[in-house]
Amino acid sequence: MPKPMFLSPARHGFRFNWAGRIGLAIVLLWGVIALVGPLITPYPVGEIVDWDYFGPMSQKFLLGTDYLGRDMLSRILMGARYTVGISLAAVTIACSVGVVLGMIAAVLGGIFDMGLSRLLDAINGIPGLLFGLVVVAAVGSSLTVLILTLAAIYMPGAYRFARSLAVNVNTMDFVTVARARGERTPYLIAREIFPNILGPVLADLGVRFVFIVLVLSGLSFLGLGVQPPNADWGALVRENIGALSFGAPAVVFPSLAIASLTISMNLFIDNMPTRIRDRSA
Amino acid sequence: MPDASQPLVTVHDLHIGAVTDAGRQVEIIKGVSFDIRPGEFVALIGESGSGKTTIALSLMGYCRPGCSITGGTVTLDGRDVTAMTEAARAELRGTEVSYVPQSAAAAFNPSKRIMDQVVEITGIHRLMPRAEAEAKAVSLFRALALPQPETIGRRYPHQVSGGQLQRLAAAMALIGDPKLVIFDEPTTALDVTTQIEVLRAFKAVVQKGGVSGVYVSHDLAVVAQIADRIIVLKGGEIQEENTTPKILTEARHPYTKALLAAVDPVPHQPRSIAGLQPRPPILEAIGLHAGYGTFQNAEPAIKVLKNVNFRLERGRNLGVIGESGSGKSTLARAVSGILPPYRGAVLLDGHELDGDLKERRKEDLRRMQIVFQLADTALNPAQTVGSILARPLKFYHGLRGAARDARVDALLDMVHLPAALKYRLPRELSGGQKQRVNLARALAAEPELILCDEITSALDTVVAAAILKLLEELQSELNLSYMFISHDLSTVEAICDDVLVMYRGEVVEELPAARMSAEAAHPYSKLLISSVPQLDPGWLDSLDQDPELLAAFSRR
Amino acid sequence: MQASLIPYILVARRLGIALITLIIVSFAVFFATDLLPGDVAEILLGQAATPEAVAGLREAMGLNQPAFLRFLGWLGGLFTGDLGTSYVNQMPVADLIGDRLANSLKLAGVTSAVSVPLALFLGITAAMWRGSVYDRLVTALTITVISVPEFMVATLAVLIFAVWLKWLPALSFGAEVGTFWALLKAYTMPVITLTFVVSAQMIRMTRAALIETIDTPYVEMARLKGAGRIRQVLRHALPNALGPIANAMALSLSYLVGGVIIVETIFNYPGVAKLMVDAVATRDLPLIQSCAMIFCVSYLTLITLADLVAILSNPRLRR
Amino acid sequence: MTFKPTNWTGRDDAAVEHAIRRGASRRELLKMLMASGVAVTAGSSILLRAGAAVAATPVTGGSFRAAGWSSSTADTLDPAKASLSTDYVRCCAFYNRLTFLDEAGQVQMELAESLETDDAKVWQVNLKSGVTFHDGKTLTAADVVYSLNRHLDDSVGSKANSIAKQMTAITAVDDLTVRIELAAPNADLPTILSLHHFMILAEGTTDFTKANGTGAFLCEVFEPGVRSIGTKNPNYFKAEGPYLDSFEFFAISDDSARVNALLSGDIQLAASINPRSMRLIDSQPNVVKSVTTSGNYTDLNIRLDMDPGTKAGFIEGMRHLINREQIVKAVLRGLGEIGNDQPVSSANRYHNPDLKPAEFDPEKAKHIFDKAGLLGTSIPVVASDAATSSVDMATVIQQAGAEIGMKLDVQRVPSDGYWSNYWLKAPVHFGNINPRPTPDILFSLLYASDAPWNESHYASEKFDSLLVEARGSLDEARRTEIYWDMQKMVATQAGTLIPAYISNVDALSEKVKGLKPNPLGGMLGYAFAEYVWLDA
Repeated sequence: MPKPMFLSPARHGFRFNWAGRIGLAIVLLWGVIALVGPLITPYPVGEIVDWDYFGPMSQKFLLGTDYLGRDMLSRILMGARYTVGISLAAVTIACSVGVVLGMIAAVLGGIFDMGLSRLLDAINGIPGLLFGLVVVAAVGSSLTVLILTLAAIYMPGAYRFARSLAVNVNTMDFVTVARARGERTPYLIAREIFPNILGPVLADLGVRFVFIVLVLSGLSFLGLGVQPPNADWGALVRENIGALSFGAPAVVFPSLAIASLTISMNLFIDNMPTRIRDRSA
Repeated sequence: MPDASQPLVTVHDLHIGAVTDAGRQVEIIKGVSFDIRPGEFVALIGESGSGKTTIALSLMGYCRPGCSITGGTVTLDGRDVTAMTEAARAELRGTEVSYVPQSAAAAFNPSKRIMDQVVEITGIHRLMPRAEAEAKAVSLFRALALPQPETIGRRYPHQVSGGQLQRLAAAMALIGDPKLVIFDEPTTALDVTTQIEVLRAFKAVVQKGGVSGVYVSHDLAVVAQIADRIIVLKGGEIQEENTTPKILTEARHPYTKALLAAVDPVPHQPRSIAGLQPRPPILEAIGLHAGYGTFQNAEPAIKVLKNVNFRLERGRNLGVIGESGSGKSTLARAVSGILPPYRGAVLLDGHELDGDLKERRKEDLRRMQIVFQLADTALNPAQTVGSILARPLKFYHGLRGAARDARVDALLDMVHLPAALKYRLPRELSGGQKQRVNLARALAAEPELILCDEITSALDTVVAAAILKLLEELQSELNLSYMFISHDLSTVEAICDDVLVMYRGEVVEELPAARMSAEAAHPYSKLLISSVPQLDPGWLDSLDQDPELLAAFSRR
Repeated sequence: MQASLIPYILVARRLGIALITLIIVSFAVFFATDLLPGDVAEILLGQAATPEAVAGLREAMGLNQPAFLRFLGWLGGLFTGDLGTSYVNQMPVADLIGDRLANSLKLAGVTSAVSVPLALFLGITAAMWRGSVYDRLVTALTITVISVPEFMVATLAVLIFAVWLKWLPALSFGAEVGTFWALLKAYTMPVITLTFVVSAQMIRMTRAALIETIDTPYVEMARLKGAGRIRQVLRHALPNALGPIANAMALSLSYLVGGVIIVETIFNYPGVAKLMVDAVATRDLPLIQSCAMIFCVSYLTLITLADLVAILSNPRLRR
Repeated sequence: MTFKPTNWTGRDDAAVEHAIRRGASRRELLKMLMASGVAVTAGSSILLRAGAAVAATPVTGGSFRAAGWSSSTADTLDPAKASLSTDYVRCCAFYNRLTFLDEAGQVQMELAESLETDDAKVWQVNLKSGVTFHDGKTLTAADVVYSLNRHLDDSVGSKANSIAKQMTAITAVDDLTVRIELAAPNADLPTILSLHHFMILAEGTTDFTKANGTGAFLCEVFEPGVRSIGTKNPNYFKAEGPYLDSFEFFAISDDSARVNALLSGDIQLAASINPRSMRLIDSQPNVVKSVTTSGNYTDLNIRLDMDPGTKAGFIEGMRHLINREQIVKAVLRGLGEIGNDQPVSSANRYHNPDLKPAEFDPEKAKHIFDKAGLLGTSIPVVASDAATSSVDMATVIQQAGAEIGMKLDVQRVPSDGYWSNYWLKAPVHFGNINPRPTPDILFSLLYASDAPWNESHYASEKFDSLLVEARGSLDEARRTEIYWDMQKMVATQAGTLIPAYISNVDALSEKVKGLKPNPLGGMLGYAFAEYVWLDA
């Protein structure tokens, strides 16, 4: 079937089921909230607005109040910025470093591949949370440290994953053709290999994002994280966990926020848009 | 024995539908009807996508995922398999009807011993005790002329050769004494010499057992040897149906005629090279050695190429022929520097090239291009045809913008593809189109020499013939030389001036293509040449090959 | 090369790689911990840290030696089973770790014994009936489980089973574990929590690996031989998916030794993870190093085991 | 993991040491003490705070499980090295001191029959007779000499080394008499000997994997960082107690896990409950709280010798920026009292009730900051979970600041290492001070020009001379007057802002009886094991 020439095929012909759409929509919603959070919070995030604590949901405080009597809705809206932001930054760093190293290792092979793989395997062996604790003990906790630590925890995994994909792609004839043409490593990595591992890498990025959200909340649980008055969702759950026994909104909603983000991300990854081969429809 | 007058299989107005990933319902089999009588061997022939395998599988009541029988009936021995439950169909499979897959290498479970898999049918259907089943399997192995029939079953699939596996798959299909055996292109993946053995074994066993057969293939010459009747398919419909001799001699349908024509291509006309001033050969190899694995004493652990010498004159074509494992593809890699030879020299236009392509000059790389067998893997699936073609233009010639776009259009035109194709991704093209793009990319470099590594092997015969024609055209237009690597003698004949016959990494003989059959002196060359199937139904039976020679050279 | 020797060579090579990794790890661990700020001597002496006292203690503890010498000494000690002496309470590190490691391994063992069969069962059955309601249910369940932070699971479990229902003890350790029943009760909640944490990924990977092999021609062939679904999956697909499944299991289970810090904290379970956290807080370097080595060794052991399973389950003996 | 400072930590040791040093160097104080005829003997009258003790008949038997909040591999049975609450609990259970402090902070005799001195320089300790160690050995003077001398041995690494140093000679006079010579007179020796570090060991003890003391419990199990189990000492020398057959002590560092363990009945006592768990505790019928209102406080320290503390008006502004009511009500959930920026709490009889806390007045603060040119600048405030509730207090102050355009950049830092890396060092930071029995100790420790923990680096000659004067004054009214003045000086001049005095809350099962609030810390000053019983 003839196609209008101005239409780029990449923009068309994707199949995307409802589960994936819902997932993406929620993830995007949180993304938007992360961006505009400060503009839509009903109360300042640190302000004690109620003498009562662990207050119930009410007209005034839609999601109740926390252990100090602060508005939960405002805190969750602001927390999105940290949870989403930190996780996104960390996962981006982890995946970009891991993927680039993985592709280089796959293309160069030999000693570089061997050495790097062993070293990162070794790092992988150290439990993430403990690694985080040691790092924070060593250099203190700041946003940068947090992001870099999380990135460091997840980089070896991303490396392993990207490397195994890239090794497969690297043996494909089109890479050989490019080599035979005289192309250098940067071109091979950027144009021949990367586009072909992009799909799985994005899916992997999503999975890692979920893990980072969870590890971040784990770190918050152990007392490391964002500076007050702000708090990421994990910290919100932690500081209000005393209210779990009454099922107070202060602990339920941040938990729901975490779950909604991670579940949606997983839904999206499991139902990524697939390109439709049948183009005649 | 069933009543010979009653058909064993009746396919009536069969429709098979598939749902595409866009959710669109398409009909891939459009009302096919035919019968198979007991003891009869029917061939389903057609190009890929013609629906031949789908029809064959439907005889077992099976459709691949995404497909379903949407109409018609398939009656097997009086029972309609389309109306059965899956459990009832499972009862049929292996006992009433069984299947010999296209690639036995893929169809054997790599982690189980062969015997376990061969006798599994008897276990599933509780046909006989294990010991009895094994004894029967061994007798089948023997009947199929398998080496060491007593012990071959103890091996794992990777420990036997492709030809043996294919025969073992036949044993697996026959162990349940089925009334119908479906052969799904069982020899396509095999070398010609092996193919002969396998075909013979099949024919012998099937004829002895009196079972019916369905033989799915795209190769008329092979089918001619084994089938009583041929059904020609295209686009999910029967084009022509007749007995084998009549199809071969009195084909009515144009598509059948095209298939017949493709089996016997027009021989290559050597181009006149007179009048040109003497120049060094465009490509010359002197004492080339290459191999894989870790190096010890400057020699690799696995040596593949041993002392290969040849000259390819400008404007001429050199064929390299040999069976799998002969080192012909390694030769292409060694020449192109992808696998640097550890000894010997490659001369391009009289000057020596560095063994490693990384050390070669860009200009030399440009002058010699390589085209791979599988266009599927040779084209980056993430890039559009346009950008695939544009890269060498930029890389070698520094072309940009409109000039480059114009050149891309010109290249597509050169390989007879519409310019609009440049917006497509490779997976949206047909096999033939992909191979044309593959070729166009090599042409983009404006080379003087193209190494073609089995570029027609994965294509349907008709499509392959068109590619060969294109190569000829391009040669005369662009003053190219080809080094043409193939396992298919007729293809080489169709395009080459000279032929190197390779065996176990060595050139055993160099022959002029036009007089190959006549001048071949080396026994291996002779064997190879005599093994190419002919369109004569009696060819296989009358073929007189020295079994010792066959055993010595086919080593599988 | 003798064909029969190939498996041994591959196994030996894999073990060799593990050993090399271990040495790299020990090097990294030693020098990374050495970089921790805060002088052990000062921390030990606390408010009583006069410069002379610090200097004396440093000398006594051998902290004045060059780091590399200390590393060699430590590495030598490791190979002879001498893990050194705790800076903080002068007990041999091996004694400090001994019981805690046993506890950790016990918990990890019980959790593995529960979660691996569970994950295999759910993963395999989901793959077997791919696309069915059951499969979707399992998939949805794993996604949910994978998405909930473990401290939520743990705290909820405590609230429900210990505080409200009073069926189970809130603390897993120190409870009377004289009888098997009591032992079972004590371990139930941490094991449930950890099973939540580790199974989801295992289920997903098992399902994915199996589906990949179910889509192969040899499983289709089995079907065309008349094999039923169970036979197709268990006899034909599963053996070939063992490698990736074992790998996924190893990765998930490696979490059970060092990654369980939250569970250890909430259930007050004295395992090595908490020990290491303590060690970090007190800058007890020999203890930190030994704990880190334990985690790395357990990780490498699991990964190597998985690789060996992959090698041995594949008759081609290649990866 | 968080390590909360215990109520009696290394810092306190130094405090005592400091007080002792000061005492020794101030002869007039000693004279004053001598003049009033100090001779502390057993049986001195005990004044209990009203309502603290509930008369009830102890029940014998039962096993008891209690959870503190911190424990680590640094846990020890060596009293010389004890530094965490768990160590003190263990020491109190397995060993005895010569003296101890009762609920009212008065010195009581334990292993000592009496302490006698004429000049406060040479002391004679008369030991009780018939006291036996767990291994059956009888307590003699040699054991006391050995135990005390250990603190002088550098190789032991005693936490109390610097305090013990003043004991220049410790000798056995006879089997039940020990002579302690001090470098200089110090009337506080009985108090010093009640420190948890000065537990009495059997002579020659070097192995601390098990405890061999004279205490109420035999050490059954000791696993550092895990738990300790004690069983009743059948030969305990005291007439009363212990009541429990056995007790187990360990730490659950996670606040809610500790509470949950209590609620589920796994433990009978959960120490140091977080205010935000109060609602849960209160909702449980079978759980009671033991609230110890004491002089513990968390203070915001602004160093007077660094920016921004040097800027005129900054401290003044901050005083008005602190919403004390909110801190007590929201942060402490009412478990505390509003503080007035000076360390002597209302529990102390020298507390100045006329001194009103600065009013919460953001507008006034804004005006002051504006004048000082501080508005719009960002001021780092260091807080940590190590200093109780400091992070929440910081957020309360931060929020008030945000509303008037005063940007306070709260930096929460790890508990681990807080006291050595941030406390006393950062320009604006939080501290946490445990209760001290007298204003003299508090002021000498925290506010004198040469005080070791001069949190805000406050220096005033007048203050220093008043301190000396109060110490030497025998006139109670005069002393009160001076202490009131000094409180006023601290409240208006120093950079230590004390928004509230914090109560310690232990939660216990209603079956647990005999746990009396102790001004020196929760869990009956760590000695609960000997005194509590389980009601049937």
